[in-house]
Amino acid sequence: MYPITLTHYLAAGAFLFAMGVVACIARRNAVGILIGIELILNAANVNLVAFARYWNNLDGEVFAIIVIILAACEAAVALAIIINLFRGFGTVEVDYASKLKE
Amino acid sequence: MSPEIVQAVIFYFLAAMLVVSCAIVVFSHSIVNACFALLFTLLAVAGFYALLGADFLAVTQVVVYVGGILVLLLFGILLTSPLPIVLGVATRRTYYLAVAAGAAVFAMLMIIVRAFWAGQPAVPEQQSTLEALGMLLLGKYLFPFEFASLTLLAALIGAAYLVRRNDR
Amino acid sequence: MAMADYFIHLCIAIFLLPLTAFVVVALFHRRLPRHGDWIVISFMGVALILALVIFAGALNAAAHQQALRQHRSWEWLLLNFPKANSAETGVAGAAAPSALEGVSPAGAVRVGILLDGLTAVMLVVVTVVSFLVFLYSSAYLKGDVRYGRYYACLSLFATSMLGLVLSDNLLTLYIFWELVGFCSYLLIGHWFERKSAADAAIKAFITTRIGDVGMLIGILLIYSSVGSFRYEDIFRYVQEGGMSDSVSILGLEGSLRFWAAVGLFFGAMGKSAQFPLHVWLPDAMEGPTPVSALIHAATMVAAGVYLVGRMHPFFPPEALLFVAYIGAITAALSATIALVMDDIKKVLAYSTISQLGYMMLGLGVGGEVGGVAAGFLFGLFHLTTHAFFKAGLFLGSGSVIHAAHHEQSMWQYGGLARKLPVTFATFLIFTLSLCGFPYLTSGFFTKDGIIGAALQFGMQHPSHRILGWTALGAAGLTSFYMFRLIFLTFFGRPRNEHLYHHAHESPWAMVLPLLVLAVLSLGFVGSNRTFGLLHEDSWFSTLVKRPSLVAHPAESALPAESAAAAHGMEPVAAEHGAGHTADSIHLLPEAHHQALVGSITVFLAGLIGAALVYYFQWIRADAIARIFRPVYVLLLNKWYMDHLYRACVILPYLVFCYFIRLVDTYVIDAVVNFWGWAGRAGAWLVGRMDLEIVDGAVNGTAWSTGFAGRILRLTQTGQVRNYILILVAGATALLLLFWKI
Amino acid sequence: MVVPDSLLLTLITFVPIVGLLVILCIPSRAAAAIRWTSAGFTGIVFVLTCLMLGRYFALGGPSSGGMFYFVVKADWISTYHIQYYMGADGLSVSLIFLTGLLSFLACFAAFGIQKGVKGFHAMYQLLVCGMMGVFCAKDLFLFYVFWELMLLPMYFLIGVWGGPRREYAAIKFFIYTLVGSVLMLLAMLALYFQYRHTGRPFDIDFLIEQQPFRTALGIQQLLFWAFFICFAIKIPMFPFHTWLPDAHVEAPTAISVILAGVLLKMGGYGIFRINLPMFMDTTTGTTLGVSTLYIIAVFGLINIIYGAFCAMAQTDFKKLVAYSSVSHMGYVLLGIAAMNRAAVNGAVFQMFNHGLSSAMLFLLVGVIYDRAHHREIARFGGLGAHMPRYFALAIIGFFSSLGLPGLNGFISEVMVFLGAFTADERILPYARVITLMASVGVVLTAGYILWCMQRVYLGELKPEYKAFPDANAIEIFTLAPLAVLCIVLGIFPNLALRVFDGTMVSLIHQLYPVASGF
Repeated sequence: MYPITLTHYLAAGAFLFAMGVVACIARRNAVGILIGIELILNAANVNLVAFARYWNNLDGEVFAIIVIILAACEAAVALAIIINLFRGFGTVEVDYASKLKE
Repeated sequence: MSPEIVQAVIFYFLAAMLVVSCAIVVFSHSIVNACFALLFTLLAVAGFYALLGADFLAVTQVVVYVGGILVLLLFGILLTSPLPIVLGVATRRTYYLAVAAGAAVFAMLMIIVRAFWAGQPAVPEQQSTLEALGMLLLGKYLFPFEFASLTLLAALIGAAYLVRRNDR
Repeated sequence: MAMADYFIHLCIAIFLLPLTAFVVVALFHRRLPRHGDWIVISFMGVALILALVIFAGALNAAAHQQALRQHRSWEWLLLNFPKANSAETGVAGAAAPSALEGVSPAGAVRVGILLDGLTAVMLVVVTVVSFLVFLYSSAYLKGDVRYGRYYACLSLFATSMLGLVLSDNLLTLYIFWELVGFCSYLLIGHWFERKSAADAAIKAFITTRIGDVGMLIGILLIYSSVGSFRYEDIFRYVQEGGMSDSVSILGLEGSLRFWAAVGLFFGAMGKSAQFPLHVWLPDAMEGPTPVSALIHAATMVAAGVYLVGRMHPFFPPEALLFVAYIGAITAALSATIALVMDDIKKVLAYSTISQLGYMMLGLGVGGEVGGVAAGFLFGLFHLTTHAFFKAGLFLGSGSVIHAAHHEQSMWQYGGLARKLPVTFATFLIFTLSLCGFPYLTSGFFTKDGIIGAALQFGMQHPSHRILGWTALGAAGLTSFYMFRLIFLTFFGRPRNEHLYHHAHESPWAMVLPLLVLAVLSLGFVGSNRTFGLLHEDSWFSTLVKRPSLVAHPAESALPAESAAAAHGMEPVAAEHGAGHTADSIHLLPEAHHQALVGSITVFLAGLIGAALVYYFQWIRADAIARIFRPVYVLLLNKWYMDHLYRACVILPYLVFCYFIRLVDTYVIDAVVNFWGWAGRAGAWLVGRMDLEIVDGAVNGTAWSTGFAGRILRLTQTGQVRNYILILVAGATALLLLFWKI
Repeated sequence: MVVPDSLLLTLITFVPIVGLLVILCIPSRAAAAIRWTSAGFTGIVFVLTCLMLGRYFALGGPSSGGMFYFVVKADWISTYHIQYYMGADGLSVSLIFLTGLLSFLACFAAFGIQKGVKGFHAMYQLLVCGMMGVFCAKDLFLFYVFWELMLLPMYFLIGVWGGPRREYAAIKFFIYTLVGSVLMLLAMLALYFQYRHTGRPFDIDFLIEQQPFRTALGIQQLLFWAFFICFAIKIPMFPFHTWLPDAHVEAPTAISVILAGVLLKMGGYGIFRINLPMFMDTTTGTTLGVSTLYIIAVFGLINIIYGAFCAMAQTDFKKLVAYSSVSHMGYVLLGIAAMNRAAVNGAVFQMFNHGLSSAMLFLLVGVIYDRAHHREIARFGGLGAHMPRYFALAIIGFFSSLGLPGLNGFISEVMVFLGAFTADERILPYARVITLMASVGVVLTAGYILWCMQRVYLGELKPEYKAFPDANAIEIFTLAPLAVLCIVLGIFPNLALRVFDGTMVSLIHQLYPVASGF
């Protein structure tokens, strides 16, 4: 059995990232897209922390904390927008919203 | 069991949890289900952090993501989706496209990862980084940290302003 | 010398008095009683007294066999390299500035005041004429709309003119030279509501400025060789053999000194209205008549003569010959035009040009090498006497015009002698002086001296005999047209009864200057003390000496003539002993007699001719005009000089300007605009590609065609998934491209 | 001293930013308050520049031989070795003073603007900051930043508050300047990568000391011309001049004043500050086998003559003045090329004088444009008699531009002529021929200026202008100081010459060391 190396964590991050991309593309619901973005951010965080450990340099972890903070901001604002969107259009389907714009 | 084995076991367990929960998050027809699955994904990531010795981050992950963002998302879903809660996955064609794109991204990232970081030695056993992290955050990175907190504050105020019911 | 500082301070005071008056009047003339004319006049009066003090001092010094020569200078303008470096870095070919008085150790150009006999004389001329004209103007321009401005300009003019004669260097001379031109511009255009006046002002400024370019080039040449502007430095440099390098311009070979001198003379030609740059002066008569008297008869136009006189030692013989010929041509040409002019001021203007030509001729033949010393002296002397009687003539004509309610055509006058007795009497004196009435008038002596010098020059250099004869002929013409003027204006039957009826003698402020000038035009001014002609020095020749640069008098540079000159001169000089050396101011007896007889003869001939035609009317003027019609038309059109300039200079110039403008707009700017257009076209093309190819490849569906048109809208579809897909596809493509899996 | 020396330049540069913030805080309704605040802040800047001039003399600047004063130096972006490095020598001091004066006076000329007062004055303050910064900066990157900073407000000031074709003019100005900036940026990058390892790649002092690419003259020449074209566009040198007439014609009066009075000087300043000392081998050597200075002199000659011809043919009053700027800036190029004390001092003095006289001319045009709302020269006539005070100022302005002795323009022109004519043939080949040809410009200048004056001011008063009032107090206030300076500097030119003479002499000695035999 191989020991757990950096590559493993990076693979996990890559998987998370790919799934985030799929969610962003496949979901029509705005909340779904938001979830996808959260996944992508988490993927980045996993990589950051893994690298930080590997290089024994805590800067990566600081970055991860800041990413989490920004994710929180983003979630708050995005949900506010989604709610407004819902109020305006009665739906949170992004395609519909974009069609209205024309 | 040697620590490596324990570590490996925990890692693979977390990885399995991640894969399954992630799949549900992405492919589930119900947005609520997706949200709950996201809980496990996030927990898995928190586990990774703990495994990597980033205990503070693990805790933060749980508190902020699970306790904050996820709840926020659920509220968002409940507030916006009329029952029955359907999820909106796009047309079948888009769906396939999405999966293909995801696969491509994954493949691509894996290629890069293997090209650069294959065969690295095992990640060493870690001590807690809490103290060092604290020093960093309130020392070298004080300004970005404070700035981030300011951003958070601004975002919260902005969000509150945005969802304020318009009386007109 | 004890009086040194004292005189220099007087000079400064003379300069500053009108300057102060100018500043005060220019700023406050609206608030001052009578627009402040009394300030200008009284300040000028004080300056006049100071000038007379200096003049008396100079005469006194001359009586004690001393020459007045004082100098004071100040640092003014940083130009040269500081002395410490000058030896190494100095300008090519320049003498070490340490030897130059006109440059300070710090490398600044020094400018200052040079007071010598010539300056003293010029100071008196300028202040006397200025004062009288200022006084005269107070009556002539009474009630004018821009009375205050007029006096401010006059004052500025006096300042500049005094500065010009006080300068000890070419740079400040050039500055004041331009400033007097500027004042002339303002004053010619005094009544600028009249288009003709505005046109004349511009013409005067531009024409003289063309000459000034030549002068500037001359100054540049001198400065680049000498490294200083001061007369002294220049003379010394030339004396040491500087500026003798041969330079060929337009196929003409000449020394650097020659070209510099010609350049300077170009400036003089512009300012002193010498052929072919004389065309502005007749038009300048659009200005008020006192202005014509002051600027365009007595002082400013004489500045060119003054310049040649001041720089006379610098002029090599070839350049002086050029000066002499230009002077002779000008004298004759303008005299012919004056014959047919009807406007009283135009006649006087052409007469002025003609007399300026005489002065140039005198200076031209007065060269130190192979020339006639008397020519130099009488050239400048004629400047002095001419200033008085020509100013008088203009003021007199102003009196007539004033009386005739600004009618200027002589054919509207007639018989005015009875109505304007004082004007007539003084006018007659001025005319006689101009025409050279023997012995009783100042003009006779000086003009006779010039003619004599020209004749003597012809004797020494037989191929240049024509100069003397031209001068004599022009004198006859002068006599004719001046008496034509007199007869038409003051004699005969009034041709315009109404005008005649209303004519009246001018007020005292106008008459008094006439009387003063009349006195100054009498013979004693031009004569020597004993009234025995030219046997002893006149006051002028005791004050003004021709500066000498030549160490060895036998050296003559006049090509081809040098041998003849040497042979022509020496025996004669030997014959007449010590009194007639090459440097003597006295003429040879032959030349003197020829000039005397000749000028009296032509004077009488002109007088009689004019009387026959215009007084007795035995010969009808129109009959002559009919017989010599082509000549008459030629003269009436002023030798077609104006037409020539308009057709050959002004018109092509304007056409070229518009051509350049077209080039600028349609060639150079068009290139710029083309690039702008090309950029836009490129952007459009890229936009199209984005629309048709990139987008089509991604979606492949029909709706993309619905977005034909703007790229901007296309990118804002809100389809997040499309962006991500494109991103992924692009990243994959890049990876495949570069990774070579 | 009230202000410490090291703070002076910083204050001069950034006081306008404070002004900008203050103006932004004033509600747009209070137009008068905004105008006076703007004037107040430019006034403060002007007072500071006067203070600086005084300190410069007090510190012995004129006799120091090109030392820099008021130096302030601090790290700014240390990763790229970019410093906040400012300092002023005689050249900077004189131009900073000019900028202070003109921005103060032009602010009053902008009082007539009614539309978007707040925006205008905010932009104006930013512009002042940029201009000052350019003249103060001693770090190449800082220089570039200010250079670009000034571009932005200028674009908006022309594009929003300009005449009918303002968008076209603004974009043309912007693109032209941007092209130049790009060249400068590329050259700066080349310098950066060459000297990154030394840790001072943008320090102008250091670069001058190093003489970049001494051993690779081809590259040095490339850099020289990249910088030169950037500055030549600003000057503006033929054939890069066509933005100028459009920008001038469309810009509001105050901006035309700044444009002609200050912006054009930046080109000359840049050449003196960067081109000549930094690339000495190219300056004193050849480009493509032709003497570099000779090329500059020929373009200067073309500017003089070509600008004069173009000006003569213009029908628009402002365009005429704009082309006269082209002609006058040619003297600057000619002076630069001749490279001796008289010529270089003359060139700097010409920049200063042109700043005064062209500012006056644009203000003068502005005065009648405000009344007549058109600028067709042919439609004017007889204004001189009708507006005597204005006419008196106009005479001084126009004749200063014409180069009448006794006014400042003459001194600088004659210095350039004298310098260029006496230039060493080894330094500037055919110097005499070029100077002789350029001297024709004197007549051409007289031609177009007098003709223009005649058509506008002389002749009979056209009836439609009967109601025009004479210049009012504000107009006189803006014009009179310039007129007085024109006269004073015409009579006592050493007042100005002493400020930058030492700097210029040391520059020349730097380029042509005494020992080299020139």
